[in-house]
Amino acid sequence: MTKALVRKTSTEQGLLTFLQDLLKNKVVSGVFSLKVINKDGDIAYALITNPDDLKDARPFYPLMPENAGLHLSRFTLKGTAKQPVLAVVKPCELRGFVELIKREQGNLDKLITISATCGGVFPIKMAVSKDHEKHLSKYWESVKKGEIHPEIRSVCKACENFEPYTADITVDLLGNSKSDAQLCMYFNTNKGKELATALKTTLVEKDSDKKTLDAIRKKRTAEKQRLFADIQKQLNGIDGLVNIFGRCIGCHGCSKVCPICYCRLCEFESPEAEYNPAHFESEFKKKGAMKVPPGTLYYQLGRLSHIGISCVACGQCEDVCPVDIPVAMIFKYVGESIQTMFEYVPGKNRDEKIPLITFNKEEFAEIEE
Amino acid sequence: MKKSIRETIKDFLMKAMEKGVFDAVLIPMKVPAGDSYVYVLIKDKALVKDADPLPPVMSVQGGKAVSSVTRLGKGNLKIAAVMRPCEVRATNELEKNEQVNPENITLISIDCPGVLPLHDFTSNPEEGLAVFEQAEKKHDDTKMRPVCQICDNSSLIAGDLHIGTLGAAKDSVFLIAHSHKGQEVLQTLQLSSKGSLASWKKQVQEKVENKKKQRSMTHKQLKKQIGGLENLIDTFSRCLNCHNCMRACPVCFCRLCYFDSEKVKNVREDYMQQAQEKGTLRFPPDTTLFHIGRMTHMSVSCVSCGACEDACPVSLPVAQVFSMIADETQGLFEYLAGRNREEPLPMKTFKEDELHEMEDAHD
Amino acid sequence: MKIGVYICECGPNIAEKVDIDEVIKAVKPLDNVAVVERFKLLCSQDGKQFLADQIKKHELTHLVVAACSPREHQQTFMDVCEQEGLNPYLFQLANIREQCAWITDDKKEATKKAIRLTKAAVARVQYHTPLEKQQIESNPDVLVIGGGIAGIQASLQLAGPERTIHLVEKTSSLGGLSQYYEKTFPDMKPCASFIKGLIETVKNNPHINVYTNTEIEEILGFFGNFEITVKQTTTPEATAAFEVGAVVVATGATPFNPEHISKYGYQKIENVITALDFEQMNLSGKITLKNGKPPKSVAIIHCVGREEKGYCSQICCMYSIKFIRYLQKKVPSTKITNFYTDLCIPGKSQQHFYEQSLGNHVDFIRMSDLQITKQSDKIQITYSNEKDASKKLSVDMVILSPVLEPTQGLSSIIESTRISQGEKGFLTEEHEKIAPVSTSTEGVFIAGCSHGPKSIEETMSQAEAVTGHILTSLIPGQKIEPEVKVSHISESFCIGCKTCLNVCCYGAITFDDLKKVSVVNEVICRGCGNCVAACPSGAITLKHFTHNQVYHEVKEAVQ
Amino acid sequence: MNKKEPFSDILVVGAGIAGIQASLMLSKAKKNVHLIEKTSYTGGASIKYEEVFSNMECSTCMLAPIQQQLLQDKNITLHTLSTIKGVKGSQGNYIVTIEKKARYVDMVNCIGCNACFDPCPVSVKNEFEEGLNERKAIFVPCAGALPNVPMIDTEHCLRFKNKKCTACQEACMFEAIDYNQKDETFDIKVGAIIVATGFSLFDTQKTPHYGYGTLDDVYTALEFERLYASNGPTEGTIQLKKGDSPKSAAIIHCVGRKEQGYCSSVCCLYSLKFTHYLTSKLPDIKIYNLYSDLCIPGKSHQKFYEKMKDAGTTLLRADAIKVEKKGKSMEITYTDENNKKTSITVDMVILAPALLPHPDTMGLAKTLDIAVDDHEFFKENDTTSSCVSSSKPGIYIVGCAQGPKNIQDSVTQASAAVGKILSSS
Amino acid sequence: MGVNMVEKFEPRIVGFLCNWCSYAGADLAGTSKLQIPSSLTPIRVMCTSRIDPVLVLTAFLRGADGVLIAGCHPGDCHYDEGNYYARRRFAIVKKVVEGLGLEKDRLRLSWVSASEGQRFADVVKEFNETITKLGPNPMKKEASL
Repeated sequence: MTKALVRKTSTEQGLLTFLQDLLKNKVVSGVFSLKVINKDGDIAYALITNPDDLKDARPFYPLMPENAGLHLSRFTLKGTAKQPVLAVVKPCELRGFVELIKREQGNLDKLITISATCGGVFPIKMAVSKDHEKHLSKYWESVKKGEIHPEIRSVCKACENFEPYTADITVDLLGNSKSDAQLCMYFNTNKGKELATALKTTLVEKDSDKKTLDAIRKKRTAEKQRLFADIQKQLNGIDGLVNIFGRCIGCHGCSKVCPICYCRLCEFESPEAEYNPAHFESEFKKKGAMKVPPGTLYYQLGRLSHIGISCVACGQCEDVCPVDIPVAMIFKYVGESIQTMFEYVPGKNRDEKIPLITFNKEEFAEIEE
Repeated sequence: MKKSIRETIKDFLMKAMEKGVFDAVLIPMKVPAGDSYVYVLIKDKALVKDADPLPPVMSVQGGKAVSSVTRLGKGNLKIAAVMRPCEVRATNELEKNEQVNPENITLISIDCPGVLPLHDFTSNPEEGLAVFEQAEKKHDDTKMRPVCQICDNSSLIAGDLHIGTLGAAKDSVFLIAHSHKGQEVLQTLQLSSKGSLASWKKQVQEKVENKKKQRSMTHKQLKKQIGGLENLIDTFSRCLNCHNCMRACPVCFCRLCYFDSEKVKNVREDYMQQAQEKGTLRFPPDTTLFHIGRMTHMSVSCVSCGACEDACPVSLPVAQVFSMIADETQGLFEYLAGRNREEPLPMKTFKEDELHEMEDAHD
Repeated sequence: MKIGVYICECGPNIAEKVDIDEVIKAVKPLDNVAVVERFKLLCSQDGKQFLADQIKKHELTHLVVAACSPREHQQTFMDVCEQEGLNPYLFQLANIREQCAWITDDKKEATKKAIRLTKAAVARVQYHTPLEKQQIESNPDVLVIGGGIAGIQASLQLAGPERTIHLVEKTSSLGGLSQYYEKTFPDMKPCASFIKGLIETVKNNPHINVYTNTEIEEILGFFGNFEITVKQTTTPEATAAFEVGAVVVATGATPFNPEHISKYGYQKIENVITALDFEQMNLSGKITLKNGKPPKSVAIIHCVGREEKGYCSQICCMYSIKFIRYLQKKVPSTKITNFYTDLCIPGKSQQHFYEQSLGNHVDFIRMSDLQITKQSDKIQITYSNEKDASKKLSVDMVILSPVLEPTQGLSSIIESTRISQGEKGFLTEEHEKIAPVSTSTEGVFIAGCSHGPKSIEETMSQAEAVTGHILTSLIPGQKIEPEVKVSHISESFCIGCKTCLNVCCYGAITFDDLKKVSVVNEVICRGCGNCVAACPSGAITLKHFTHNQVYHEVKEAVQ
Repeated sequence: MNKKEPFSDILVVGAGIAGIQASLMLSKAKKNVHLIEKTSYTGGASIKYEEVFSNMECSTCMLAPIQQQLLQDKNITLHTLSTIKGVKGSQGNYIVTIEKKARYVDMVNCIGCNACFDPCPVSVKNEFEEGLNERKAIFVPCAGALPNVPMIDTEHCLRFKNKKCTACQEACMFEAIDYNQKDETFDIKVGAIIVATGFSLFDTQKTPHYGYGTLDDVYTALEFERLYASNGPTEGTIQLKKGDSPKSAAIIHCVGRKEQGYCSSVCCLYSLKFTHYLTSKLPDIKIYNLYSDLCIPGKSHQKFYEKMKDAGTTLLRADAIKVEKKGKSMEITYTDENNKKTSITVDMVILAPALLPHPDTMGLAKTLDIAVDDHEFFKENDTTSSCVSSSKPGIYIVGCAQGPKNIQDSVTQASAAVGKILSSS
Repeated sequence: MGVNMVEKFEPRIVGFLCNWCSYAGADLAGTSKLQIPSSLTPIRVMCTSRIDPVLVLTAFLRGADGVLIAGCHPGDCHYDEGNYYARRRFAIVKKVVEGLGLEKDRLRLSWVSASEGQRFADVVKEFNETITKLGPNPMKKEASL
């Protein structure tokens, strides 16, 4: 049995009220959450300190503008923590952050995390034209029913880690048929419980609905196998890779937004990765032509080998790819094959060591202040 | 498609390779999957057949391609780089920034009909090809990228050799040498200048004139649309901070962007302080600083090629805004990025008597 | 990190205008601030003692003083730090007097501002890092280029048991122009013989290596450590190499050649000669015409070439007057006419010299549109003066007094030393007024007419001034201490665009072609920070004015 | 050859730009320097100029840093209000007696807050500002003077006229004011002496035909410099005595040249500089330069002259110049280059007087036992050398003390003297 | 923000002053006891050429109501040419800001020599007036910056 807070109000409303109380009573000084940030109704993460601004917060909004793990890392990386801050993030974002913490890229000092069982998010490109909005109501329906909404990103469809692992507080959302009439939050840690105590809220003993969640996981697993099968077909041999990655323009956007790619300077952007003329000329001994700039495929495979072990399949890379390469699905597919080898689920357990560290994060650290 | 013109150009290149004028050609080519084009460096002249000197998209900016081949040295191969005028200009800017070694490179530009938005094409290549073919035939650029629609330098000659297609008779092109190197090429190929450029010049001039008009008009509108703090924020607030625009930009040659460096990362309480001043602090907090900052860094070298906009996953009008700002900052120094190799980079020099309008009026 | 913050009352100056207790209240709670105190007068003896004790007592790692302008007492407090074994660069001074208390009547306002300034200093100091003075071995030897009187004088004053001088002369003999002058103006002291004497002493000086018929091939390195290669003009393959700590460029000047200006008829009309021809003639003992007869009448034309060159050589008027003396001595009865535009005889004794030279055989005519033509066995001068145009005068001999122009063929020196050349071709000094003999390249000096036309006297002054600089900055056995607050370029982040290299006006940045990155030479860098702002990648840091240090000041400034 | 171990310290007389340059260089060579200065401040004449030819550089920006450096230099002891009373010994072993006048303000305690000025009841003409404004009996010559410590002028201070006034002392919170300070006399041992006592200007009263002293708006060059100086009496506003700004001005060169019998070599150039001063503040002003021979020697000065000409001045070669009152303004009559009598009318006349030896030269020459020339400048030992050696070994004469010259040549001579001292030691 | 209306606007001006001329000029203004608006916070740099355009933008976007850059008059730079480069960099920042329709008048470049204490005071007074007229920099409250 876990301590839980149950309120007769829609889950989102309930959470917002809870957050508002925390801010008003200075239990926390700031709240990290998705929020409407302009009159066009665009959504982005924000650090909210003014309780009134919470009215525009959309903690569960089914979009991922940037992996919040990156934000939390950036927020906690430097300086000492003085004021407590609470972050509402998605399970994969939290896992991303945990992986970063394992790499000294952040910490949990005075940081409380809330996460909800996740129904997946829409591709960010949908949000540009606001197409996703017409699916929202249906989306929430399927979330309640614990079904997979057809428009969400394929990595989300194939995601079995929709349950937050290390969150201090878990919100019961996916598969919760009563979610728009009842808020149910589980307080997994003392950090979490302290908040309740500070607000003098009474908690009940309650357990999460394992059965429903397992049912959902089954659906996801099935979907995953289907999607993996497709990608496997595409991936057969070098031609397959060339076909998929052929149109890569080498913008490396995928690494910029990846929560695991935290290097100051990517190895594939370092002097070592540069081709000198001799290099080109020797290539010509083998072939009559070569792609320029070279090494796009090498980059993808290299990155895969660097971060595959920790890929949380958050799907950001695919979201930002200007030429729609199914990067995320490939990384999830290959990533999981590596991870299962080590029986490692990235970000699941903070104390679990990273099986192998294939790179040196101090690279190029010197003069940076 | 206007195959003939493409063939003529490729024939010329292959002939040049035969004659040993070039050892290799850097030119766009369709990817195996057929859903995009990339630059290839071709040594085996037979493969030139498969190239497309005028692809419907600009997936990688030619300047970047030349840079990645020559940045670390001239090499032993004499290379012809076939690209669009804005790509040649980018190459020149990169040369001024020591990112290109021009010695063994012959820059060949072609009259540019514009290109389609990259995403439009990759999401449906067949349709894309058809659209482009039509557009090229009809000289209609409404389907082209916004910056291409207002490009007043689509025939600007900044390289060694230019291939004019405007006003050319069927199956033929104008070969215009613009440097000693260029002339040599034509001489060795016994392509001594015959026939007049009048018809080309005339059409180019017409095009440029009405493009100039369009450009200033569009920029005026754009300024209304994005000008002012609120509009600006709205325009850029969708930004995901993926920095694709910077990575795709040919003149953003830095190894590590200032805005990816530690310099922009503050201490935790600093973010808190900002948040408390404003009530809410959007994360990441410096997307706008990134864009404006990038303008101060490279708008003087911006060639309005549009690569940034193509690379933007959330379709911000980056290229349009940059082209607008670039016109202004370059105007400060009567500079046009990449127009002329000899023109020094504004940031590398100064005049003692200039820019007094920037100093305060006091006195 | 333990920061001590000390606010100086400066008597009433700060105490009366700023509510210091408010400042203390505002600063105390800041991160890493260990102690905040006020004191009556920190720059006083007991003030300094107080600070010293505090540093010990609280084991401070950083020090902030809010007092007067850094231009007043920064050094004072840095010294205190040094004494207490605290690196002086871990100190920051907040100027709450000149730029706060003294300019703000409203005490509330002043207090607020003082708080901002002090907070800014605290925020900044946290990012200070200890900086250590470097010490660089240096070579006391000196290369002197040019064996004219400037080069000779410099060599003689510099040479010594601990300092070898390499004196390099392009021609076959030392002495330069002045070896042809019999006498000097204004006091008509012997010149040529005097120079001969000097040359002998140079030759006999064991600490001076003289290289005649020799040119500079290359100069590498920087102040204290230059590597020199010289080659013989006679047998170019013969080269020599040596190391020096400083370079003196004394390449002198040459008289303008009037041949190409037809109106003077030089080289076309007999007995039209230049000043140098005349000096040599005079030195040889006899002043005669081509036909061996003494001239009955001589015209001396001033300012020859001034119009063409666009400057006044300042000595032509004077040596023209000297010529009067030569003539008066050797051909007393000669009628002498000076044609001038403006008589330029600056200095305390020049005018006297001029007046002494006047006499019943001497005329001074202010002329314009002068024309020299042959007229049977005489020379006719057509000119206009104040009153009327195209007057005529015929004379036996015409002496042309041409301007001095810089010696040619300095490009290798200029390029390899990175010194600059003015539009007139003379070498450019570091500062027109307060640094006339040094150049923008530290350790490279200029002396004599290579810097600009001047008299022997001024040439000597410059040569000796150069020795003054070298003897004070390049002392045998003493290491050089370059500026501490210099730029540093990150090898990993530099992309090699050379922008920094272009904007640095001291040539302190070089390019590593192998790694394709720019590198700062800390000995040359003067720490202006121009390269920092120029670098788009933010790959350059200016020590003690780093991004973080300045950013955190800015951050507090907007509070 | 001296048997005794020579003294290593050096004495520099005069803290003008030449003296400062010499001191700083010697200190760099780890020499201890005694720098004595007759006035209460450093910088000499050059700090009175707002800008210097030919780059029109701000003089303060050029000098302030080295003045600061001087004050902070641990090898240099600056004695202000000091003069030489006597000298014994010879090269390498001079014993110099210095008389240091009391400043009555403690250099250590005073922090330069200027609080003592206002309460002082006495106001007198400020010599530093050429009498164009007033100062108190306790004063610094101008804002920003260095060292920024006032002095009491005993000639005017009531207290020194046996009146009971302690106004300044009461105003000072630092016990910096000490009426009991005494003039002191002390000896210093030095190996060499550099004399850099500078110049004074020809007394324009001696040439009444230029109307100085009798006509309101006839100024000397120095007065005009201060008029233009942004830290001067008018904060840089060029105005006539009545306060309105001149519509025309004439600059008369070579004032006192005939009387002195030499060309001071800088007058033409600074007169041209005034063209820039005038046009930059009063764009529409009409300017005349009346000269006899234009003396602009050197590589960069003709260019400067041409620039000034373009800036807008009429150059008139003039002789027999006479300035007289004419209505509200003045009439200048002169004979032009064709010996024709002509005249112009102007609102303002600026006289460019010749440079003279500093009044103390003769006295100092006597004490130091060194020679002077007919013009009473210090006499160099030998013109075929650099002219910085005086008639007595170990004593060097630099800057305008040796003869009229511009800043560049003064600085060069200062460095040359240093060179001589160090190479001989 | 209703609150903002009632409370009196106190501008915050960041002043980058070059060590050799303008900072000295500011000190002179001090020793001359001239009155200068307290809104300006001076930041000393060795040369205006050190001022990184992005730093100016950061201050501006961070909510500085005004940014003043003051250095030696052209030709007087202690480092010869620094202020010429500074002027070019400033020109670009200003053009960009202007081009984006932001308040370019919040950025100012002035030349102030070491003897121009009065001028320094005037420059700051003037600038302070301009800024006061403009009112608070909206960026300070803008959540997306």
